Amino acid sequence: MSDIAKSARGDLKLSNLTKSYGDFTAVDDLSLVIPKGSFFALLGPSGCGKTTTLRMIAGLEEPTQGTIALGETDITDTKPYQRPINTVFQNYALFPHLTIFENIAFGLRRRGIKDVDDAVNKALDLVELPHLAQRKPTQLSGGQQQRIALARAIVNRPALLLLDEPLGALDLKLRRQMQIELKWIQKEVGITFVHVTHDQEEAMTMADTIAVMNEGKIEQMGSPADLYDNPETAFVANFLGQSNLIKGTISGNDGANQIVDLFGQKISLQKDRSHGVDNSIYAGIRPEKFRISRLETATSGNVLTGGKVEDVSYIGVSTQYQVLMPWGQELMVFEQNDDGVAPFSVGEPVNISWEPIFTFGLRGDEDAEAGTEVNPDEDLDDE
Amino acid sequence: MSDIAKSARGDLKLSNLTKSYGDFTAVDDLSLVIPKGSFFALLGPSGCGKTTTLRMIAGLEEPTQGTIALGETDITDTKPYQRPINTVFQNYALFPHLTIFENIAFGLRRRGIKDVDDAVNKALDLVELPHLAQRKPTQLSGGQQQRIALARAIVNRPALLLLDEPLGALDLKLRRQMQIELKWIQKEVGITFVHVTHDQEEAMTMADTIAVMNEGKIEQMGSPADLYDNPETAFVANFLGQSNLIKGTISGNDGANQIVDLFGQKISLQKDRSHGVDNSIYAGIRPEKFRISRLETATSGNVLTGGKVEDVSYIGVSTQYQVLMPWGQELMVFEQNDDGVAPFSVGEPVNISWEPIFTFGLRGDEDAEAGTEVNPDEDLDDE
Amino acid sequence: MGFLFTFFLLPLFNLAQTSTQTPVGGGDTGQYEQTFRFQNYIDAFVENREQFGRSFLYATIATVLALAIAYPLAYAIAFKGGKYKNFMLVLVVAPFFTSFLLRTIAWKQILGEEGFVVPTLRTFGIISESTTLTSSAFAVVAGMTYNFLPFMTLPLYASIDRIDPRTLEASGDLYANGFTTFRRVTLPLSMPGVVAGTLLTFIPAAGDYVNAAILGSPQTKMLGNVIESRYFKIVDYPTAAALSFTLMAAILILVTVYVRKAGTEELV
Amino acid sequence: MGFLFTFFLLPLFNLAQTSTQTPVGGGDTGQYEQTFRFQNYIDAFVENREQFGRSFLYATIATVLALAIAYPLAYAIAFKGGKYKNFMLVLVVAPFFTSFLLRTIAWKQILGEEGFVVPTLRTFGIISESTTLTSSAFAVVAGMTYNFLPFMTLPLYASIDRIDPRTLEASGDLYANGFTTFRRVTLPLSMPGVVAGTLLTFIPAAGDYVNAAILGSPQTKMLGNVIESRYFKIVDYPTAAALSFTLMAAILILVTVYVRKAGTEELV
Repeated sequence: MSDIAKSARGDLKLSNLTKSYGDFTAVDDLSLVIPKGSFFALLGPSGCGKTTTLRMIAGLEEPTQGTIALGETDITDTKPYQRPINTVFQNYALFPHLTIFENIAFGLRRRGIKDVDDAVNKALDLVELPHLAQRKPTQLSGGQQQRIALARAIVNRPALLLLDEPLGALDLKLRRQMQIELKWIQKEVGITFVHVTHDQEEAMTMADTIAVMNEGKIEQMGSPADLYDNPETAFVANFLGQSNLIKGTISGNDGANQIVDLFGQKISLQKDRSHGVDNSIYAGIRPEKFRISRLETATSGNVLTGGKVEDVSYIGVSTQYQVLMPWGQELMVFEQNDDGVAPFSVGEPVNISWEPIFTFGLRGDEDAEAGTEVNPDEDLDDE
Repeated sequence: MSDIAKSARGDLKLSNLTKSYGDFTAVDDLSLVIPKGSFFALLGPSGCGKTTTLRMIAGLEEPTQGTIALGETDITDTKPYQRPINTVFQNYALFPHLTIFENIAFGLRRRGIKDVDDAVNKALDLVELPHLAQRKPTQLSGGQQQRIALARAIVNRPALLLLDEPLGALDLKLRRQMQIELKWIQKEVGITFVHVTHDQEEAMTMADTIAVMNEGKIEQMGSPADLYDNPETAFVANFLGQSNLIKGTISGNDGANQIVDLFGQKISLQKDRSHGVDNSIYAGIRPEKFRISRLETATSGNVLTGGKVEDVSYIGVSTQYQVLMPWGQELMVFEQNDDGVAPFSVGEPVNISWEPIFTFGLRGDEDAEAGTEVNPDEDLDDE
Repeated sequence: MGFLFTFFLLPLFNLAQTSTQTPVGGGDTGQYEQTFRFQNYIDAFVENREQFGRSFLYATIATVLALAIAYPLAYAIAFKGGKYKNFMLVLVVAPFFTSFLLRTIAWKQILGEEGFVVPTLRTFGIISESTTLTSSAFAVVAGMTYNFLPFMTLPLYASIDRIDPRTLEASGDLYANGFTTFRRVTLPLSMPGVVAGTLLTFIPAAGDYVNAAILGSPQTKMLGNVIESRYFKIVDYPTAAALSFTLMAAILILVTVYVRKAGTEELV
Repeated sequence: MGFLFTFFLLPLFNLAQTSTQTPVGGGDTGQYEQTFRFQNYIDAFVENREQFGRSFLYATIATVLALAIAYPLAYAIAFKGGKYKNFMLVLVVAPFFTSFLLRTIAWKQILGEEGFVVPTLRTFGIISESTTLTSSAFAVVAGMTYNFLPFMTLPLYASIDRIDPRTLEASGDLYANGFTTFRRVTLPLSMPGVVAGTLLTFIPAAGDYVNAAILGSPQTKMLGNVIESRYFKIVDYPTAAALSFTLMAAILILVTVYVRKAGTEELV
């Protein structure tokens, strides 16, 4: 191992990191500290610059500007093979000509370690595939390849492990299981993980801290609960889960709360959850925070009346409603199927209520659709 | 179009359909009627025989035994090109040498239709990609190819449209959107859809009727709500969503209910939701039906006491708990994050309660793990 | 890189030089000097236009025959070969481990009076008692077809083997019967192989002289034979070089037109 | 299918037949009868073992040289070629549209007293005034290297072009520097191309006679020359056929051993 690899341990620090391709700026003046031992997720849509950032950290792309440091050591100008950083590539990039054992041993052997058996076998145990040591990568399923790619990186005990959409090629059920395992493995080995993904549920399940990226910049950074319950921009509100954003105006104050007028109906909003709002505002509420009720049922908290059920979609765990409000907007409501109450039917008049604490306020001049687009022109590999 | 194609309209009827490969029986004596105009899903894990069934309906595999009829017409021995049936293939199978327009026009031209422009353009409009008519398939993203494959099949107005995991290659968000669109398109065109998938959420969102297949046979068939709320076997309970199955014995009767003893605690179970149970039983409850409560909180309905929170996982919309019960079993509990109550913490003692109506009863000699396996040895394309 | 390309192109420059030389006045046979006489090209072409035409005619027929034989063979190996694919490919290539010359001579014997083909055909009355098969255009074309068959078969196989069988299923699903599926899907999708195979067959066939020398007669002489005899017998280097360049240019032009027509640029 | 394979293998049977014939007692030169004399093989081998050894030696050297030249070329085209890839491949193949004979003769001129290579080398004192390059083993090997270069370059290119660049990135990520990445990842992954290229070069090179005839001397005669002269000059068909079969068998054995060693069976 190079001297750099030995000395460079500690927090990862990106300072003013920029990457331009001609006129296009993929990563725009990014500064960021990722504490040692944390599980950090870079979340964003295709083309937001998250993969470019990852590749600069790995040394596979050269930054146009800015520096990358691990602990006290500046590694900006070092080669990939000099960095104590390993990567789990998006399509695994296993060596097709080597056995699984030799794939995992590759990094150890390059660092001149003679007796690799113990370390490799431990890594195989960690990913629960010790019986595949003598197979070739093409004989493995996608899920198995993913685990081997992880073992191949972890066996080197790097200061930093980069994961580039490592679960993107797996199917849903397997992905959920691997999310749990990855999180467990990270706790087990204590290595800093930097995880790049466009799947918000994946980021929320696994990461301690999430940075939401958009167009080369970080929109918001924080714990999953922070980001989900208190998004600061429409992009974050829409990209991380779903949101109902209702246009309104601030009509007064009530202690720690602002009073918001939504098409004539008043609701309250905690001031510390109101972001950069002046007069015009988008009041945001997550669909699962809404409670839907028949007109005769008593409601408390914030209430919006005059709704009509437009669509009912049963999906087992929950039922999803589209409720048409008097001002023409359709609101999404998720109700968990746990109370034995008969579901509402299409056309039924309903009220909607929620705990005031769940309201968040966004600037009224934002694009309420930001981050909602599902663009069929873009696929996983586009970036 | 052949005479068969013209006359064969109506319900699809499979009678004693069997397909064997040597010793292995892929589809085992399957009988089934799919009503005209319905959206039918064949749901099951890889290798359950669902794709083989689909290919026999399409005419791409010959049944070892049994017949296939459309309306009054037996089509078992006809060639694929004689059947008024079109397929959306798993990996789309678009013709790489033809433009999108010619891909869609292919079926019309083969049937001798001269003026295809109108029909093709309408199909392109339906899938919202009219601007791509002159592209080649390789220039399209996965989502776009999926839509074109659909347009290519629908433009022929077949009596029956077969969909073979059509969304398997798309990423999560796009898949959810395409589910809604497919459902909408099916209503719009009124063609019978037979949809093969291993994704239970996909089947529940889209289909009117779901048949759950396992090892070449249908385990249970019904509406999504029927299957989800009242599964008859452990396989269905576990494969379609998640279930907590608790071992117990019948200890008495109470009108329309059975009293079930679960490790010394009594709960009630509706008799019509108890399937083939004698004395030994698995009481099943879906994780979202459970309510978790602190010891001092009053609970109603069925109650299990003595739990301890083992794990808390916040995923935005809901929080998922693992609760350890006195008899050593961990129960899964999903709580929607809508009441503003502080989440429970690891180690906290809790009770669990639920509406008795949500309990279902399975035979005590079943394999409680059936249908839960996530097998990393198997991938999407294995079947 | 530059050096490597030079290495590749060096002989071409040399040939180009030679092609415009004229005999040294009063020198020995085979002594030439550079005079940039481009008339060499015209002279060479006019003098040998018959062999020129024959070269292209024979090469075309041999290419078409090779395609007709190799396509079903390649199709069968790709789609029906299963685990014997590689073995069958080895069988296709095996004869070509022997000398080109000897293979051609073997054909001469097979088609000769003492081979079994002629007596068989005569017995069935397909050819008359006086007809022979050797020393004929038929024998030359047959020999060329045979000798270049692997160059046709291998690219065809590679191309057909790459066709996704699901596109053929999709074609059947979309009301196309077997023949229509072949014409509308299989054949267009195998065009890269057809183009590569026909080029790899046609180009060496057009420049060939061995087949015509062994299996042909003076009436079936091809351009390759002229070039060879110019060089070795008459020691007329400039004419040989000029003919060689003319042949190369003609092939390049034909190939360009053909590739354009076949539209592989879109397929690649 | 059966018919097609027969067509491929027919000349082999014919050659096999010829190889065990003996001259007709009292017949003309060139008249033979079938006597199943397998001694023909031993006689032919013993008589020509020197040329045998030379064939394999020259072919091996030419193959190694071609590999050394073609690998960097193919690597550069595959990884650095960008949108000029196809153009570069055409440049590599272009010279081979001219006659094999003429290309070889061009090398004779280039390496001859009047070419520019010899005077240049003499000027720099690399070769002595009396050293010539033609009519030597050097010239034969150089000619063979050149003539079979595209057969080496194209499969190498195909193989290198298919390497996923991410596996090279992964190697760098796993502490391998550029040279180690080449040795441990790039080279092993391009082995199918190396094997295919060396076979496609070695096999025709071992059977070649044109290069030795034009660029060599009587001291550099290869087996191909013996076969040719047996056939055309001495009209000794059985010996030519027996030699040809012996050569084919030797090549097949060598190729099998080589392919086993290179372990492509695992790679395919």
